[in-house]
This record gives sequence, C-alpha cells and structure tokens, in this order.
Amino acid sequence: MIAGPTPHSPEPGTPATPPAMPGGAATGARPGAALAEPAGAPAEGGFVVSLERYSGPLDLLLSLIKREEIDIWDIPIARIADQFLQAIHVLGLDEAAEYLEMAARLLRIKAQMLLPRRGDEEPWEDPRHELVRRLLEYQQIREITDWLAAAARRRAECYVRGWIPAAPDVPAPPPVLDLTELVEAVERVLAMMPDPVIMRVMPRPLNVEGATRRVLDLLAERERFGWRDLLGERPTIVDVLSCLVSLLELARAGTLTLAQRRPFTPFDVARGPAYQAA
Amino acid sequence: MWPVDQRTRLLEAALFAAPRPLALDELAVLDADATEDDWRRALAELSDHYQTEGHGVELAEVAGGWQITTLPIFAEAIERAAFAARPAKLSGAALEVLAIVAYRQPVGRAEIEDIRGVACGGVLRMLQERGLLEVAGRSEGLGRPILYATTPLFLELVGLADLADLPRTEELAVALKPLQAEPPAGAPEPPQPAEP
Amino acid sequence: MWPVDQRTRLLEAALFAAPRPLALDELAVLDADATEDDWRRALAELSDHYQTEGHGVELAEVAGGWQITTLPIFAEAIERAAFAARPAKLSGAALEVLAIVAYRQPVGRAEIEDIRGVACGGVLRMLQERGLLEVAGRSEGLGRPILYATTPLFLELVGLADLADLPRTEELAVALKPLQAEPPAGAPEPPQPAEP
Repeated sequence: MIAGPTPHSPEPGTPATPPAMPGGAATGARPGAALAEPAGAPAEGGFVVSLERYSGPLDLLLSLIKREEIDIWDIPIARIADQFLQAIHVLGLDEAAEYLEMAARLLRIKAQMLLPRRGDEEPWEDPRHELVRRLLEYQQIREITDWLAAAARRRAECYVRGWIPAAPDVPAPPPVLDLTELVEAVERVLAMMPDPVIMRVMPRPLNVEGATRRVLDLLAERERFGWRDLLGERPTIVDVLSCLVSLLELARAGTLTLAQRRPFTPFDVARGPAYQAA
Repeated sequence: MWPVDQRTRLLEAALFAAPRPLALDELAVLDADATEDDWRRALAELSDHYQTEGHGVELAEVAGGWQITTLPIFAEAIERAAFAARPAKLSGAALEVLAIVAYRQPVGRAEIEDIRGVACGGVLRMLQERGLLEVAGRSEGLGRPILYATTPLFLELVGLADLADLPRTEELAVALKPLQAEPPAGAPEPPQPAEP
Repeated sequence: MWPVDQRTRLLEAALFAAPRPLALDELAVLDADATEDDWRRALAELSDHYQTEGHGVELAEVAGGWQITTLPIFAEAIERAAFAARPAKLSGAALEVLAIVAYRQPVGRAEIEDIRGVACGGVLRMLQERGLLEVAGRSEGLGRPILYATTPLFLELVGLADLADLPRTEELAVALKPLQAEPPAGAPEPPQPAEP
C-alpha cells in the first residue's frame, strides 16, 4: 500500500490512470490482510510500502486486473505487463526473485502474442492460458483464505476456559500409532535401503618380529635415534603398528628407553639399561 | 426448572476441566454405563440449558468434539479487561498456506509454492510448530517430499467441527469449471477443483 | 427460572475465560457502570444458580478472588479420564526409525542412519522419551555404541502380542516389487514380468 506521493509520471502508452498502486476497491475485499500483522512499522516520509500487502506476484497481478476491470479471459497482456513492471518498481519489489520471474513470464507471453498465427487448421494455443489457470486457482485460494480469516475472527470471539485445573501428574498420553502406519513406514524404509555393499576384511597380521629386527639394527648402529628414522618414507598403518608394538615390548624389557621432549612431538629411542650389543 | 440429570452435571464438569474439545468416545471414559446416545442426550440438555436459562457461555461443536465457550456478545468486554490471553494472530501468508493445505491435503511444499507463486518454507515450519499442520507422510515422487495435513487444532482455530464444514469449492465465487469447459485445444491438463 | 441479568451472564463469561481467580476490583473493568455491590449481587446470583439448578460446577472464593471450579464429587471421574493434551501422531521420520528398530533390534544408531541416509539422534531421543524405544545394551563394536530395542508399549500400541507377529519383511519386500519375478540363476536376460 502506498501512502504519500508516488514519484511517478504516467508513461506513454499506459492509460491515464495514475500509477498509484491498486488499493481501495481491491484491498477492501481482503479481510485476510486485516488479519496480518505488519512485518514492521513502515518508515515515515516519502512513500510507504508494505510488502505484506501482497502475498506474492499472483496476488499483485490479480489486484491489477481487478483495478483495471479487465476480463480475466482476455487479458491485454502488453498493458498488464507494463503495469506489473511499474508496480514492482514502485513497491520496491524489483529485486524479489518471485516478482521478477513473473515479470519475465509476462514479457514472454507478450512476445508470444505478437507472433503471427499460423493457418486456421492448426489449433492455436493461447499463450495466456497457463497464466489464467494459475490466476483462477490462486483467486480461489484467496477466497478460501478470506473465508478462513472470517471464521477465525468469529471463533476468536468465543473464549475457551482460561483456567484448566492442573491435571494430576499423569504421564503424557501415549502417541497415536497403528500397525498400518508402521507397515507403510517399513515399505518406505525398504524402498530407501541402499544395496548392501559387501566388503571382505583381509587379515593383515602385524610383523612385530621384522620390526624388532629393524629396531635392534638401528640401536646397534646408533645410541639413539628418532621415531621417524625407524619408519620409511611412507609407512603403512601395519608398519606403524608393528614398530610401535615392538618398541613397547623392547622398552618393557629395558632394552631401550622412549622419551618425548614436548607433547605432540615425535619421540626418541635410546639404548636402555638392559641393552646388550648383539 | 432444570431436571438435574447427574450425567449432564458430570458432562458439564468434564467439559470445564478439559483443555480441549472432548469427543464422544472420550466422554465414554467418564461413565462406563452410558451409551453414546446417553451422552448425546446430555449434550443436548446442557446446550439447551445454556441457551434458555440465561448463561454467559454456550456449548460448541468444534474439531470433532464438544467445548464450552463464552458467548460472542461478551467478547468485547472480556477483551477490554484483558485477563484472557488472545491467541496470536496469523499472517495472511500463513492463512493462505492453511487454505491450500486444508483443501488439498495431504500436499507437498512444491505444490503449495506453485499455487502461491512464492516460497513458503518458513511459514510451513511455523505452522507446524504451532501445531496447525502436521506431517502426513511422504510422497512417492522424486525426492520423496514431505506431505502436510491440517490438525484438529486448525479446526479449533477456525471453529469448525469437521473438515467437511469448509465451503465446498462449487460454492465459491471462483469456480474453476468455466476453464475446464473451454480449454484451448492442446492446452495443458485442465485444473482440478480441489476436494476438501 | 433464572432472572436473566445481563451482568451475571457477563460475570460468568469473564470468570470462565480468566486464567485465574478475579477480584472485585478486576471485575470493575468489565463494566464501568457497575458498583462493587452490583458485582457482589451478580456473584451471589451466579453462585445461587449453580447450587440450585443442578450444575456440575460451583463458584468458589479463591485467593482473594472468584473462580468457577468443578464440583468435588466429579473430581474422581474426571481425574480417571485424564483429559490431557491431545495425543500426538508420530512423524513420518519417527515411524521409519521405529520400523527399522522393530525389525533389526537390537540396532545401533549408525545402522539406522545408514539405512535412512539422515541423522536421527533427535528422533531416537524422542522415541525413548515417549516410551516406544529403550536401550537394549551396547554393541561389542568400536566405541561400544548404544543399541536400541522396542518396548512393550510399542507392541501394545500396534496391537501385537509379540514381536514375532510383525509382518514378515520378506513378504513386504515382495509386495513392494510385485512385477519382478526371480530371474533364473545365471540367466542373462532382464527380469521377466510376473505371471498374473
């Protein structure tokens, strides 16, 4: 809804009606809008726009058609398309995707209407047909919405009991559930079940003996060495685990000692008290 | 003078104590000896009494059950005094979504958005949180979208006893019939009038 | 016959709609013309009416105010009926999780999520809270995940005496794909439509 001046002058080709937004007659028939809380207080000054006024591009289009007293079965698409573009500009809706999509649709229909029709033997499909169908469908929903709004208002005049005696500490009622629902759920689950992927687990025994030999070889060479020296360039997980187990075994026997200088750093391996050169 | 039927008194007490409309089968729990007809008689007696004996409340059939509510003529005074909490109002968008779901349920989000021409994920979530819509299952279609349906609380909100009390689509000013009568040849499928 | 005093009717409506006992000075807001004595008379009239005309409720002075309460003689029957909040329907997701647990129990969360392809921690918690699932132990596997099983309440709700009475999944699987016959072993051709 526009309040205040609308900074627009009639464009050539549009009817002489001012480009003010449809209001008045169209809005009077919308109890649903009366029920709506405004999305926020509109700013003062300039022109004030309530986006809540229109629930979508179809609503805006219907309002334009009503205001112009246009026969919905024979929409002058060029005129309505122009007015729609103008309206979304004034309403500041020309960045809303849904309104832009409708604008594009109107322009496409406008172009299709200009195409020369082929001969009479070829049945002509009115490019406006789908739009008319959607408009009527939406208009029906609006009528139902208004009916619901009135019903809700009537109902709101009847207060229900304000004070409900505290129920004794009864557990929450059991949920509603029946076997049919469960069976339907099973069917849904069966339908969504992925095909089983069968993976075989291959036994890969740790090679602790081999690792122990490598540790002892290194200790024979050097008094101390780093954890990384023990492992090759790109050790496999089995190599790492094998070395770790062998180091722990040898440390327990006192053959070597393990020391970590700082947390989260590689540890050093050194000859232990029980080390005997091989 | 009101014939003091003990069952009618029990009925009144139960309706006063219940936090929502009570259906006939729920009343049965109150008195194992009473048949549904007995309860119907008691309901009629209580309703009669409220109407003829000058009360401030009445008996209403709502959401498949029975409920005592205040008379509409006192709404203004009660609202002015503001001791009763009024239910929060719904936006026009929310009512539109409710209207579509009420007539097309169970219905998926895509169809609702198609009819309204705008996205409505937020509204759907809000209506679910407020207990006015519920998930009624999933469609068999691509992506198995969630389908929505209205709840008894929706019927309470609009004061209807049953979904069948919604206006029939034939009674609406905008009937979709004419379009079906003269579809241009080769037109996409004609629109289906929604069934409640 | 009750003298239909409009103020008494308004009083009844207001007391009915108010969420707490109303004091005399609160009643004043309802009708600017009425004095406290007028309200006292209305209260007396309403109380009288409830007592003499065979109602299920009475007027009680509570916490410095007035309130309509149900008669104590009906308390037991109403308590037994336990008209709590509406029993809630389970969501589609909850039903699916229940279905998986029913057929695979005891089963861990990971397996359920594998089958459904979506997380289900919240649904599992809700089903536990509502007494439909329970923890049946822990798996021996990595991290010793919790295993879930259905409860006796679950069986009661679906009306089964025993888990063995659940419809067989093989039958369901076949029912799902009625047009696909078992291809002969080693047959290269696509599945044949089943004979009617």
